[in-house]
Amino acid sequence: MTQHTLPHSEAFRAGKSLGIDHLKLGVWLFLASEVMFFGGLIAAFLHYKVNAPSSQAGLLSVPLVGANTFILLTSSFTVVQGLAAIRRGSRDGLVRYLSITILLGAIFLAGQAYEFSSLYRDGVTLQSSVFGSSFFTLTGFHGMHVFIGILWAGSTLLRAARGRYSKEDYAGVEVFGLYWHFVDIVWIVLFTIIYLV
Amino acid sequence: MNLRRIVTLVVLAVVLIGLGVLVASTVNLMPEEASVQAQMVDRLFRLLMGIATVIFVAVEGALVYAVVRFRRRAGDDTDGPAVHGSTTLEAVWTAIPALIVIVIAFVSFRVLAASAVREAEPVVVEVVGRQFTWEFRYPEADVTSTELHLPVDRQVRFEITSDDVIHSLWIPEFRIKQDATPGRVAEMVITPTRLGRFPIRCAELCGAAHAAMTAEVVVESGEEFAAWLEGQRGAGLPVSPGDLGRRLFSQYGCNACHTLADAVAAGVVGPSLDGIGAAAGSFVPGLDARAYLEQSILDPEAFVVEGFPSGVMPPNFGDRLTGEELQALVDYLLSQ
Amino acid sequence: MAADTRAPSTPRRTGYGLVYLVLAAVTALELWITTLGLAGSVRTPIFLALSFLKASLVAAFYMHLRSDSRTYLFVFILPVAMVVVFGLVMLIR
Amino acid sequence: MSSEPLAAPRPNWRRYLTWNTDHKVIGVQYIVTTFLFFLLGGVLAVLVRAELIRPGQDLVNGEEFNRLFTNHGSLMIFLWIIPVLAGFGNYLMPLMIGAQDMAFPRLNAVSYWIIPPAGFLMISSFFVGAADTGWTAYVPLSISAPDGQTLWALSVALLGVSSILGGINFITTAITMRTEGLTFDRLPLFVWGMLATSILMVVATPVLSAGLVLVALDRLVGTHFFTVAVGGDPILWQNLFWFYSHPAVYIMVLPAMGIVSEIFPVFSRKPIFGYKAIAASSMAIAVLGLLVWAHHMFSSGMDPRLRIPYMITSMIIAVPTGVKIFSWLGTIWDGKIRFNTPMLFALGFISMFLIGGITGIFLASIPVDLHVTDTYFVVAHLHFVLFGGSVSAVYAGLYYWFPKITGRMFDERLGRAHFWMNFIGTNLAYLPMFLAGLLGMPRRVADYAPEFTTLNVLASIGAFLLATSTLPFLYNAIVSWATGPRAEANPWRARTLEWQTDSPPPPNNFPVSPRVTGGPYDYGEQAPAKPLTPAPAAGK
Repeated sequence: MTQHTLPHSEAFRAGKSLGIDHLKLGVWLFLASEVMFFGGLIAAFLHYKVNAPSSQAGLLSVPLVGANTFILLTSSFTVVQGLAAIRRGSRDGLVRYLSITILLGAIFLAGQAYEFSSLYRDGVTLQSSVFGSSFFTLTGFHGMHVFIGILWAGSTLLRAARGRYSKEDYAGVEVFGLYWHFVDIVWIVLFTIIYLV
Repeated sequence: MNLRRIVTLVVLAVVLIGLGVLVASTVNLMPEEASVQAQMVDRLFRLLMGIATVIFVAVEGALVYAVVRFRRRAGDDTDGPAVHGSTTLEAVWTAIPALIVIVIAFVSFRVLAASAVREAEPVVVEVVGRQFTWEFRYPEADVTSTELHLPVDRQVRFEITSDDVIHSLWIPEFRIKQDATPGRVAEMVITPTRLGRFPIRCAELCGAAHAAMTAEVVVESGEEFAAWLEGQRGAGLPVSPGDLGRRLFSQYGCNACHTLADAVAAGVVGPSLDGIGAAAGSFVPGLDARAYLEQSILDPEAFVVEGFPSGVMPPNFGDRLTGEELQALVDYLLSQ
Repeated sequence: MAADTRAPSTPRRTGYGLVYLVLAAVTALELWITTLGLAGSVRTPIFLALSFLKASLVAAFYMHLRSDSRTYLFVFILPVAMVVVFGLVMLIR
Repeated sequence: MSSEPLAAPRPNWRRYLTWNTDHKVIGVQYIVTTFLFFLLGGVLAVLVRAELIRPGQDLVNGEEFNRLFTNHGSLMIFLWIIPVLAGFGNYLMPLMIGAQDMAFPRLNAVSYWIIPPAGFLMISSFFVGAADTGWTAYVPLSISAPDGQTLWALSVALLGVSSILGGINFITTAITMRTEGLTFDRLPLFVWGMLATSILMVVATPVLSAGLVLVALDRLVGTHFFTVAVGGDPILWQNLFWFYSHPAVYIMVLPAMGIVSEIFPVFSRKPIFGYKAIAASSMAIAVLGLLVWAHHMFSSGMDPRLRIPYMITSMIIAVPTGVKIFSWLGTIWDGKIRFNTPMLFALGFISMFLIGGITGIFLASIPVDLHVTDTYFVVAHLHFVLFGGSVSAVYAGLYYWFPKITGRMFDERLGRAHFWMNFIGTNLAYLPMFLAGLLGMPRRVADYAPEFTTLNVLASIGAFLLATSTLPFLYNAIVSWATGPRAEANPWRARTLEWQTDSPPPPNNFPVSPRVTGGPYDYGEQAPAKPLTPAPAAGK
């Protein structure tokens, strides 16, 4: 292998030629590992749903959670609207949509908290049955991810308010969006396997 | 390739395969063959040994040959030939192993199917694994024993489960192994072919006394087996309380962990119980021998003897022993 | 790794809006089906298909997998496929 | 390399003890830290073999014995082999692809700094009743185990996070940071190995994390995932565990295969034989490796119908593995072999890994597996793969890149002594175990039937020899690092990029970004190649 004189700025050309931004690829790989983590919890939940069915599953309230699902879907929409806004160069648009996203995320968590507490009142707890254990663990970890998403959205919001991001530089917003949409997709799956099927 | 090279290869191949056949037919690394299934497994094992020998000798041989033949000669600082590969060769050494493993998989499948064939009216034995003892139940005869008795040349169906953690029933001479998993009943069939006594070992780590969780299988003639079952049923009404206590002592697996000469027990996991009757009263002030023994059986953590691990003896004897059994056991120990 | 040089495109907002409407409609449809009291054997495949549709829409449009480099798609598909395999195996006791 | 504070040649050795984002510093931090855990795990192994040199429980009791081998296995797997190979990846990948650093330098430092506390956590569990349920931690035994089991789960989960972050970093680096001209068909095979391993780290590790969460919740919160009485299922844990822990074997072997693939061409002065096949087989092993996990559960009572597909996939993995071994033979074949220490260990790798590979076929064949699983046959098999295989390759790599990392040459005589002690010790320690297992000795027992005494004495002697064999290595590494003769940039006349810069490399790796114009293994006089003897495949 021979060497030729190239300035360091040229160093990463081969990678760039794939049109791949390394921050974005890193986040996608992180999401891949998240898929597997939830995959493990989901497999455990399904294993017990099929092999150790519990009457407690009947206590779930589909309408309430259905409403919550709408909220989360909407929050994904506001996130892409925010991204579109900053791509147009409108930082105010980004700030506005991010605030709505945070609000929607908070409402979703409130709804989940209400669901959990009412289930506990009906005697469905982490310790009440295999169903209780796997249900609260699975949905709880998703809720935790929504919470982290809210924090991430908040920090993105602050940076935007401080004048970060622009028409050309919106990678930070985009990768936050990837995470948020992933959490949304996980919920789409959980909603189906826990409440609908 | 020139003729000389082809001949060399053919000769090499013949020698190797011959060697493989030789090893497969002569070398025996397995214990005694005591069941129909063992014969099947060993045939498969010998086949694998033959193939393994060929591969092993071929590769290690080529390695040693290359190391000797192609070592750098002193003062030679040139490079070797710029060979980057050979599609033919790579195809060959991808295809041949693929072929071999497909054959092995197929044969293994056949053996697996054959060794699991169910025969009419087998002897049914329910096996329960417990820390750290095996319990064998004969539902038809309503007999329970810690020693496994089987009639020769008749299929046995084991229904294996566990009371606490995962154990694994392994009888090397039968070439079978099946985990005893709590909450599941696993079935396994075996047909003993040889009279005699063979060891039973627990093969899944099950706690501090895992190594001590052994038992014996006695393969005997149909008549002897029937007689034994009869005798066991009779044993329900013991002659003297001593006999009852002695049988309880091994039935509940005390013998797995404790030494007690009278019960021919030599466990080393827990303290020796020789002479316990005399000593028991002196351990805890204000507690007489009987109370001390009862409490030690019902609540093993109450007094853990110096130098022995705690948390080893199962805490559930209170539920498993009936009141009479507990009394009999304590009486028996006091008499020691 | 697919060496794919297509640069990320900028989908129009209406694209996002349309996807949102579909997602909302499908969810409404799902909730409506729950009220029909269909047999599980009928319900389950319908729900699985619908949720797969929703998830794919979000991934393809909101996460730009449709227009972005295939490398990202590969990175996302492999684990999803593995989860499906693992999940199916775990259904069997 | 064990204790660089004593031995670092340059005054600025302190940077190895501080937060530092230079991939070369982090690589050394990984290697040195994990080597200390390796020594600790070795001490535990010596104690285990000392107890087993005689039947009867005379040195430790059953419970203490369980703690010893549980932590031996956990240290060796989670705190030695997996992270030390990540250390090699950290040090070498950016150099090999002509980059200045990893894609995420700070994340890289984070992945390292998770390891010391995680290791401390695992060791400290000895003071609260150490984990004693084997590295497999089967439930329900591990639910009722002492508190140390919780610390163990926490430690393993942390190491999993470190591993996942590392994998993300490696993949991103290999894809986006390659210098100009370094196309995928010119990527050094070690980088291919790290790439395949990283895929497994990212895809398989989180499933174990999920399983550990369930165990921890059962132990701490009182959930019922594994409470049999209310429907909990122990087999669920086995699936979650092995979905990670079988790929983990490939996580521990693929980079090792990469290391020897770097060494054979250099010391045979020949191009690697079948570059594409070796690179492709790494990927094939990675993907297949995700589909074989349940072959560890043939005797578990899982649905019998399921066992067949797992037997088949497990068998098929032998094919890409064989391709690698034959390609290495093809590489040294007709070469001009130099027997420096790295080459000795690489050759030892082939000869011993082969035994591990062949016995793997026995274990994949269900009827035979039902006899040998959970016996010393398995113990022997996995040690031939992970010690005769991976650890030999790690030693080969440590010697091969020692001049690059330290800027000094090691002592060849000591290196050879180390190799022969290690080679003889490995075979003496593990070959008898195959026989013990076949004849009826279960694994993980503190006591055994007298008929196994001779085999166990041999194994113990081998183990003690292995323990002693680390002394010449330690002496060699420390003294050579401090006072060894200065190494030139490229002492082995190798062609990969890491050798095209100073030893040790400057902070930015290369004075100017290299532009790659050729393959990494273009050795050999360019004269028309002689026809190649297909003897490596001849036997079959």
